[in-house]
Amino acid sequence: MGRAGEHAGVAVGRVSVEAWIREYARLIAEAAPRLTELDSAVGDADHGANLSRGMAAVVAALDSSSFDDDGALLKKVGMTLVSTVGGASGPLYGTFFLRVSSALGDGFPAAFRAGVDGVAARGKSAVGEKTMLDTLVPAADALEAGKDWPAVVDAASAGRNSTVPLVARKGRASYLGERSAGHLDPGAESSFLLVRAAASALGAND
Amino acid sequence: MGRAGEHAGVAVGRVSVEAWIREYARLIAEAAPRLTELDSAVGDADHGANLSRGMAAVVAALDSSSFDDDGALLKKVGMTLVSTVGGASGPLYGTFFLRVSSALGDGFPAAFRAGVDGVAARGKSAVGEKTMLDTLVPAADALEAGKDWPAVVDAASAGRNSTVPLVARKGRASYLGERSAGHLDPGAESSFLLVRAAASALGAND
Amino acid sequence: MKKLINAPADVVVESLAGLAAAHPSLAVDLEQRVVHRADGPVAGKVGLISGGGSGHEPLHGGFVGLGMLDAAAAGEVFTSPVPDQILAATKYADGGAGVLHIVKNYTGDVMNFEMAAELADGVQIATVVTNDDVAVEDSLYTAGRRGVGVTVLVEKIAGAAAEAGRSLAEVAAVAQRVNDRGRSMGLALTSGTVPAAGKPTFDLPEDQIELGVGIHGEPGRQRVPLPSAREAAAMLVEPVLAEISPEQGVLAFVNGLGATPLIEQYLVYGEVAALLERHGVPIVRSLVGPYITSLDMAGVSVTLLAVDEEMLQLWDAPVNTPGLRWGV
Amino acid sequence: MKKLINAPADVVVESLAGLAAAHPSLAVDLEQRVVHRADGPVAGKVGLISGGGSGHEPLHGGFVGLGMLDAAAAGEVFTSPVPDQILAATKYADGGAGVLHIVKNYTGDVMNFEMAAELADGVQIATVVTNDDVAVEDSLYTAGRRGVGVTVLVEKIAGAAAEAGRSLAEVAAVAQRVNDRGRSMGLALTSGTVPAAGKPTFDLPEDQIELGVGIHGEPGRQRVPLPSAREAAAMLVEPVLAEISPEQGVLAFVNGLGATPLIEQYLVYGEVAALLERHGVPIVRSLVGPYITSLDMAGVSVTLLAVDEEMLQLWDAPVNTPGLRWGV
Ligand SMILES: Nc1ncnc2c1ncn2[C@@H]1O[C@H](COP(=O)(O)OP(=O)(O)O)[C@@H](O)[C@H]1O
Ligand SMILES: Nc1ncnc2c1ncn2[C@@H]1O[C@H](COP(=O)(O)OP(=O)(O)O)[C@@H](O)[C@H]1O
Ligand SMILES: [Mg+2]
Ligand SMILES: [Mg+2]
Ligand SMILES: [Mg+2]
Ligand SMILES: [Mg+2]
Repeated sequence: MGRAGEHAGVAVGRVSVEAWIREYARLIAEAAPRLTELDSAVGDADHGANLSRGMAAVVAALDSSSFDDDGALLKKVGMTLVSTVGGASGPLYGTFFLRVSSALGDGFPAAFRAGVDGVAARGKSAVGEKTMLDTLVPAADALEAGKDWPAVVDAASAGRNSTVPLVARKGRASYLGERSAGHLDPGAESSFLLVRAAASALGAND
Repeated sequence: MGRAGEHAGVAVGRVSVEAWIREYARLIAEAAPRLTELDSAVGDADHGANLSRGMAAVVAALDSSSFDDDGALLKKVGMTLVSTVGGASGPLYGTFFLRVSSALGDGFPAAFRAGVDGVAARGKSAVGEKTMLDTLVPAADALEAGKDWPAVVDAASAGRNSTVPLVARKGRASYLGERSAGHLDPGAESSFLLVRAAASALGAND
Repeated sequence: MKKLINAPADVVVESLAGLAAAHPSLAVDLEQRVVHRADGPVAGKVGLISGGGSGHEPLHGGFVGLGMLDAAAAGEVFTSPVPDQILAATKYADGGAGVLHIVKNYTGDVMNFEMAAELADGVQIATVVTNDDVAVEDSLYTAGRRGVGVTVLVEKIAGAAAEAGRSLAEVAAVAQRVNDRGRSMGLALTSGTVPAAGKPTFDLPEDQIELGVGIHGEPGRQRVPLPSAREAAAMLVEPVLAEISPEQGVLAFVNGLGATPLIEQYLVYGEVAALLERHGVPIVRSLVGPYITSLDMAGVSVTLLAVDEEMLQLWDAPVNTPGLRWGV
Repeated sequence: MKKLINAPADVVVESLAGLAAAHPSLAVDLEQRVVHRADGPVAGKVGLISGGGSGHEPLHGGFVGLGMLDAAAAGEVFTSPVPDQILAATKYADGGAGVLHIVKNYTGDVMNFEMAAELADGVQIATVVTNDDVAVEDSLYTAGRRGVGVTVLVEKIAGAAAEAGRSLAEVAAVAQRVNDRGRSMGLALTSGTVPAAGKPTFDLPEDQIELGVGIHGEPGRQRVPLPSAREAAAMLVEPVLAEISPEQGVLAFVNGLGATPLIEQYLVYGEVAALLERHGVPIVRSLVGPYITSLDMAGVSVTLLAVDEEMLQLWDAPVNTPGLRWGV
């Protein structure tokens, strides 16, 4: 974009895209122990460590570079996550930002949707499998439906919470079979933070 | 001996030598956890396991063999302990009974003394080093002094208790240096049971 | 958490530095955290690489050397390495005859290796994904069986095939066959502790085990009362045996998960051997020890590989790595 | 207590049965609990035996084979074997050129080996008592320093000397020299659990270590706060270095005590190597791994051997045992 994109519901501008990423980094750093805790229950106890390592690298990259436009900035975010996170969430969040970066010209809701589709393609996954998609897809739906940020956050939150009773079909949690039910998916939680960060950074432009 | 030996203070006879060994085995089986517990504090947590394994083998040998005389019986006890206990206490208690066996003809107090001297020789050790000798030597002294069994047991008990404040100079406990002080030596405790068993089995002849 | 480390964030790189210092036959790219043969790439030889989260040592870095891997990428503890690392490993291994990627079947590993392969232009790449853990149902509705113990056997046998000068397609084929004919199952007595997490991944009561546990401390499918070694062997062997066809006998691999001492591993091996004998399945090769571990988790896994003549020859071929060595 | 065993009383013999089943090159006398070379005794070769309490695996049974031990007697867990066993091992090892007894310096081991040597008429016996643990003061008023890590190095180097056809006196002399020029020190993060005892030998608070611990869970001399790996390396290396004269460099041996994962052992090795470099002491050979363990104790020990040319040649000579193998 490079300047404020206009679209029903939400608007997004240069400073605010960077603010979104920085706010996400802040929320991840704060939530890291909780994310790892969630991952202990159904995975391998590293989701918080993974994302906080990645987002710290992203912040370092933002601090030390300047970008021609939001697309370049988000591309850097995606590549940094791919290069520093590893595990499942590295390629997934990395792909998310790379796709958002490429589609920014179509407006934020469409770009967000492109990111979410990228996650689904990379992960060969869909809503209802107890993953980050359970948060991201309802958020994308709400954005495309022109909802305002509080409603988008609500949709993401409801999606996140929907993972609790689900039996996991993707990622490590799927190894648990029925025992995965009753736990919140760690990626659904970190994705909720991504949406919340967007709401506070980008929603300021509403 | 083969029949009751006569000597100031204590007397010992055929049935009672066997009774001594069986009573010792019973006391060891009962005390094994406590002996191992004591050995945990200053050693390697096996003294109870070692001796109960050995005395169980001794009882099995007594059950399945007959002996020409007390000397033969005690020789079997010593050899069985040497062959089944291992560790420090196997050669030490084994040597004790082998020496007692050889010296039985000189009467029980002298034979007991011979056993105790055997322990000191095999272990290159002396009273005051926080070992079984701290129990055995005072008991031998009391026996040779013609004390009655309760007095012998008292002497053994006092000797055993004397190990608590000592800094170990022999065996594993010596590795602890000053930290060995404040703990009862496990071998001093098992030797006390040996004297107590003698008192109840042999003292019956008094 | 009690560990002999400096800072949790430095565990992987500092351990790799120690590995490099201890083994002059290995070189370590500490920047990319890639272990590679000091004498590599071997011109004209198919390169073999693997990689995965750290915390499974000696896997994979300890299996780099003659007759096994050419390079290994070390991720953070229990976290797949990133594509850059896998790409770097691929380049260290590339002697011009193509590179085989040996990937344990975990979502993260598969995706990161995929991204690396997409980026590796100019190098011919084949990929084998190991998925031998029978504790996990192999269904379209899950991430599929995990790659565990068979990975060690794939690395050894495919490594020997590459050393023998076979083509990329041939090396990949034998690797695939080993994976297809091998199955594993594990159990944990205690959880390991990820340094960055600082406390055990899961808690197990003193009288229970986690049956079907994964090597990342992923809980298993079932908690059962602490079994005897004999019962434990049966719990592991029976489901594995049900999924292989050991016409020519098996390679039996009892693997310690980290904190279980060797005296117990051999005791379990004895039970496994006795059980296989009752089943009439001859053991033609064996491996006992901690080869694919899970930090300080106590427990064991059993891998049975239904071997054939070719696999045996490749298994017996010389290997010279920190973790496995014979014939040289 | 969580262990993969059947009954505590059967641990040793069942584990030996597993060892025998896994390694066709070994034979095990289950009655006497003696592991010996299946192809032994080797006629005309000096025989090497060792033995000690079980729970230190792979020591000693895992070091039986070409170029190392001829036989090993396994006592109960942490309990010296009895003279009968040592005598049986001596006979399995006796190829007519005499037998070297390698004895770790513990009161029980020394006495039982002494009694066995007294009984072994007709066999020429030499004895070397290893006593390398600098945590224990070597004084007339104690049982003396314990035998720990250097025992592995003595068995390897003296084993190579015997394999090379040297006489009993020569083999004993090189064994003695290795012992004299090697020193060790260990630390524990947690206690091990003796199966028959059923609970940890000692308790350590979460923030303390036992410095100078023995391999039987004998508490050390001092409890200190949990150090970093760097500090730990210094605590172990400095007192060891103070007691050796490494004119021609050292063999550096970082040993895992049982439950400490390899990733930490290599990390510690890296610190040890860095520290020795700062001291200007070259490392000419290294060994990293769990070779002399203490059941499931977490911790490490460091052994430094001030080598000479002859020791290096013997160290590099072929060895083929379950625990150490190269050159064959
Ligand atoms: N195939 C997939 N598609 C979408 N999301 C996935 C998939 N697999 C895993 N995830 C997400 O990734 C999260 C785990 O990330 P993380 O713990 O960082 O990686 P790893 O599982 O490799 O340790 C899960 O909670 C889940 O939300
Ligand atoms: N040199 C010695 N002389 C006399 N008694 C000794 C000597 N060394 C050890 N002991 C005794 O042996 C006891 C330990 O026996 P035990 O635990 O069975 O053997 P180990 O120390 O080999 O594990 C000590 O408590 C001590 O009383
Ligand atoms: Mg995870
Ligand atoms: Mg003891
Ligand atoms: Mg992970
Ligand atoms: Mg003992």
